[in-house]
Amino acid sequence: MRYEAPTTVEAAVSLLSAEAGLAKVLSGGTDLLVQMRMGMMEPDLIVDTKRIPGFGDIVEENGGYRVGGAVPSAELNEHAGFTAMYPGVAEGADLIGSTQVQGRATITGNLCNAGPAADSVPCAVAVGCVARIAGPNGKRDVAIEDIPQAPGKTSLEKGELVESLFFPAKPANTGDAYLRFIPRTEMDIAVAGCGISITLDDTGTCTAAKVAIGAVAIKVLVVDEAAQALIGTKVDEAALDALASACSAAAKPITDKRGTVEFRKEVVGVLAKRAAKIALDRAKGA
Amino acid sequence: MGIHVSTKINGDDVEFVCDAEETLLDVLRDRLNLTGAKEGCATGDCGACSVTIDGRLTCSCLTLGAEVEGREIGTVEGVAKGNELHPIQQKILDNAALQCGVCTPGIVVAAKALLEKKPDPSEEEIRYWMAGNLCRCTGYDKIIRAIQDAAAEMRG
Amino acid sequence: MASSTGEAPESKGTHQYQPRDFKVVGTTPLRPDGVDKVTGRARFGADMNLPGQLVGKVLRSPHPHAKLVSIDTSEAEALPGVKAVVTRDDFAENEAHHDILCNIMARDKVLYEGHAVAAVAATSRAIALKALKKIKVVYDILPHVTDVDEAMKADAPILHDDMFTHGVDPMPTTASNIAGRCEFGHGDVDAGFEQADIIIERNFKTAATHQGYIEPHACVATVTSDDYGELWGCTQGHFVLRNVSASLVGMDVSKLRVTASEIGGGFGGKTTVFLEPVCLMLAKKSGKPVKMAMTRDEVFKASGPTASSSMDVKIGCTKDGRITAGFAEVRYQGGAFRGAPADFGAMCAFACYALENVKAIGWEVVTNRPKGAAYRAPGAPMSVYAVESVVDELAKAIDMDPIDFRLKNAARNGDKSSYGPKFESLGLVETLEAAKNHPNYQIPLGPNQGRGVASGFWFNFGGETCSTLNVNQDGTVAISVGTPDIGGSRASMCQMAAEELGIPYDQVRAIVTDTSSLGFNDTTEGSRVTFSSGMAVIFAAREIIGKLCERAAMMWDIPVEAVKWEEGKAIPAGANAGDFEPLTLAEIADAAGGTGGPIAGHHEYNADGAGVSFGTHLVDTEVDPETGFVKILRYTVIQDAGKAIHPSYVEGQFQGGAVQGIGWALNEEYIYGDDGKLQNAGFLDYRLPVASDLPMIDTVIVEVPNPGHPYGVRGVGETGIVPPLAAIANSVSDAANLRMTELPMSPPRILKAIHQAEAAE
Amino acid sequence: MVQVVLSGIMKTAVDDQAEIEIEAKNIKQLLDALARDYPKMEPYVKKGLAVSINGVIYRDSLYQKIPEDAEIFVIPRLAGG
Repeated sequence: MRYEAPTTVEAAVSLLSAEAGLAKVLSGGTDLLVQMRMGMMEPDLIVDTKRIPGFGDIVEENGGYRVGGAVPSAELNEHAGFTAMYPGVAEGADLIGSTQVQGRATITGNLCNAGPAADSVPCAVAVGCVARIAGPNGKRDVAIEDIPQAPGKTSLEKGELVESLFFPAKPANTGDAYLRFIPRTEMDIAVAGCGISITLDDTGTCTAAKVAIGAVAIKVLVVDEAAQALIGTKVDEAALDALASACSAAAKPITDKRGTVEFRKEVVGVLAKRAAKIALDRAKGA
Repeated sequence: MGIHVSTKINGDDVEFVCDAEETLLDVLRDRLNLTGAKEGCATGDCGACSVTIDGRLTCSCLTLGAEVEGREIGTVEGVAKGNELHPIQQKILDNAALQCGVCTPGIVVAAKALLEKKPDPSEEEIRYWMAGNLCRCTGYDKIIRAIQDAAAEMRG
Repeated sequence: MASSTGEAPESKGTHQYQPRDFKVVGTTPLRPDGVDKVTGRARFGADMNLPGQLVGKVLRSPHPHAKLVSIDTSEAEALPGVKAVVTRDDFAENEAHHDILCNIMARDKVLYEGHAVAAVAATSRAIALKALKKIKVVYDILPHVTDVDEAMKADAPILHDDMFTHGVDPMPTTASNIAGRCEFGHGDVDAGFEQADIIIERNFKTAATHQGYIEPHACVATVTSDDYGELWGCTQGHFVLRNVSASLVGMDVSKLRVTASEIGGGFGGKTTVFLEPVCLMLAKKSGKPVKMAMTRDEVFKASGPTASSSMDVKIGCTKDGRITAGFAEVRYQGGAFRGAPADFGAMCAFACYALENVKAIGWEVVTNRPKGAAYRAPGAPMSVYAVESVVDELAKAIDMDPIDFRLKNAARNGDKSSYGPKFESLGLVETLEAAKNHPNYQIPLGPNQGRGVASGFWFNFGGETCSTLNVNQDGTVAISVGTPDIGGSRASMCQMAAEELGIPYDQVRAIVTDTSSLGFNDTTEGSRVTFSSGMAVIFAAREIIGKLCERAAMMWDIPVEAVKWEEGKAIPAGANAGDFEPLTLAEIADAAGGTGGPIAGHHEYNADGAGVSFGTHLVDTEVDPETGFVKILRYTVIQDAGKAIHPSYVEGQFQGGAVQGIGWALNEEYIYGDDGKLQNAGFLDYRLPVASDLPMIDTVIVEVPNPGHPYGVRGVGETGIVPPLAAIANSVSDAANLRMTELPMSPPRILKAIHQAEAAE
Repeated sequence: MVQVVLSGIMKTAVDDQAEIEIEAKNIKQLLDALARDYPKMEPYVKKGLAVSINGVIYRDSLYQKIPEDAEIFVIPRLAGG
């Protein structure tokens, strides 16, 4: 296995493109190194992105934030501007593993590892995050929900890597939140998760919403029916019940060592309801 | 085939050669004889291998040796200043906050990083910060008290 | 920390309890190994390296049950850098340790996923792993069984065709997975149930759990060409390890020296051998030192977890709360070989109660899982969980406070125990009274919150022990013990020696010696070390005192009978009182060269007279009715320690045991797929409790002296894990207004139970 | 003669008797006599047993004296974690 730490994104792309064997991008490495250690993956080339200028930066852009592909979640959570704008996204990132893991793990890696239970992804999806992908054919921007395809599988082409994630400016009266369920209080993979963004008008009526659920399908799901359940309402109990039902109905989970189908379907609805209440409070500026 | 790496460990310049697959933990333990960091799981779930890289707490088992070129590493061996124990080390002893002691190096490194970031953490903040450091002997009670005591002493 | 002291009953044991005013015992000095452990200098199993050492790795079966048709190692042996490969062919049959032999290296069959089939020593880890892939193993796959109830069925796949159930008369003539049946009790349970006003009968299940020590098994071994071996590694019992390993490898015991490294937790899991004989064999074959360490998934798949269980309990009581009869039938699977602790489970089930009619039956079963090892009070937590759950339900049914119910039926001095012998001295009632009076028992509960109580018991034992104390020329004292220190026992040894000799704690230093420096010592297990090694230290110190008095008598030229030892000094007594200035230990030690040479004390014995230890736990929980999540709000451990030598480490044992129990009750479990493979062989999905899961764990040390120990010490390590399973189940059942009968009470199980209870209403 | 109660797995080895009488002055004599008089007991004796004399459990002390009127239980050899 070779280890390379290029200092330009072009060099990274050409290394990834030229490798005939298995090439993997290393930013935080908290999934990759475990997979290698357990013998689940034997890459021929590892491309470390942390030496590429910009990959470790969080910068303001058009009223929103561009987060470099190698920014660890601990750093994201220390960024006062970002956490004030998108507390739900930051909280999701803050749930990835331990304090130690957060010192390395990146949202980009969480996304590109394509695990259905990735904690930082549902809320990032809900707030409309867009990934900038660099590749042999230049750069392209893609809504992040289109990147994971199935466990371990992404829509990235050979030679491509995610350079940064763009979180657009937050509309007025908008709040976000993410909740997940785990059997302990920390250190577990989500059994179910829900990220949600709610926008209100001046009268407190929901005008826009986006709901994404995790760990209940082969990838993070955007649930339009759930958003529709909120839009046009004051996000009252009836709307929240409809939201919960829509999420439970949309979930297509499996039974495994972490939870059962019935449990996941039910709890994802509970989480959606609870997350919506938090997002609502945030939208109201409470 | 080896990768040559120049780095700083506990303030001292260190050079080593490692294979691409080797983790920082492998390098510390097997090449540099710094065996304070332990391999409890090799998957980032136990925290016994905790170190700091450029001041940030992380698991050395989740870092490649090759990645630390030019970085500054802090390990448990560098926490005491000579024979003078760091308050967290002393308070762990005073509180009997260890039984077997295998998780203790990771606890020391993680708690020190917490107190540098947050001088007056609540019990809940301590518990969540330390959630990645498994201890099977103590039930954590005395560890949490030791960190609270160390925090109080360091605040003066 | 509150404390209560009970009356010391008359001693019947070998060693008399003598009340005294302690000076060092009961204080909390810093442990001698402390600084090394907080600075990273302490050397654990994997921290030792020898010049030119190789790396050893084990090839493990991917199948839960298969015939081992052939193993071809030729390609692996040909790989550059590979220095030795071992398989079953390298180990001779061994009648005395047959099961251990079959477990460390599979013979005719592999019996569980992870069963060792070969091992390699190579110049690097990478080459060793590559070599494992080049070993060709032909398996003839057999049907498997991992569930205890399934394994007992007549048509279950049979693991051992020579296993005929012990304890059934006549012994069956067809092989089965039932290794044995046992029965304990007295009286007539049928007649007892006749007298009951209310009878509750339930079935329970508990999952297998792992000791979960943070340090994986590790060792480094070297064997010279003239067959002298040395082994360094983490173990709870290096003398037992030496004897077993020497036997399996075919060495004289005297030629193998084993040094116990610092040990990163054991809880029973490091009382046997796994890697060590293999490591020695690789070292012998390669002619080089070999180091081996398990990965975490190997620890889960191939070391020894505890038993899973399936249990039926039936208890009857009168309206006023007197238990008239108790019956339990427990079925434990302990993995692929004999040894599931069903006997201890049956013995402990009703140990808290003085019953006229009691019967407990235990079934010991084998399945295609790793060979179980001891885990803290082996066998007791499960059966006590079942019994204490039904007890709780009975108390509720007759509307009686659960502590009052227990007090009404509690075993007291002179009562016949449920496993036979009369109790000589026990502190159960004291723990129950302390629980009832504890402020945590009075705190009002909120919605979805519940309170649980449970008591538990462990026998404790002593065992073969010896210890040597050497007086140094400067008057300090070196203690050699043969029992590895896992929880701070070296500090306790120093305290007891200092107490006897009358010198300060910091002038005594204890080490755990290697196997060549002391006679045989039993393993650190069964809560025996502070009791047994401690007593050896006390008696060795007393021997030293005798010698010190002799030397002083010589220096003063008076009869030794006229010298007494007080507060660290020899004092002329009787007719000579006041004639000479007292001589300190340091002064006598300094003069020792001229008065007969070095001064040492030694004691060797079978430590009998261990005192039973009872505990009562209180726990408040809150259950999220929408997700089934359980939060532990507060937790209180009350246990009889006899006499706490180092109260902080006693509290630590209470707290650690309780939290292991919390893990067992709520989330920890071995999860098997239909394929017979373990699905959660890592800390991520095995789910030990983490710091944020827990509140502070309050403790109360009760001290009812053990009449069989000069200071009254009882072992404290194991009892702490016995009550939590039931205490938490009772608390959760109270919070959610239902009855949980399966462990772990993971959120999906609780939520399902909540829905079932709703549907039933 | 001492009265001995065998519990657990061993009860069937003494033909399900609640109590048996054995001539023994110490633990070794007791165990030897058990193995001699009740051949089915031999494997248990070989594997190792513990003996309770008046409530004190002895795991290894073979020559521990047994008083005439002692209450004797033979139980499995204790182990622990």
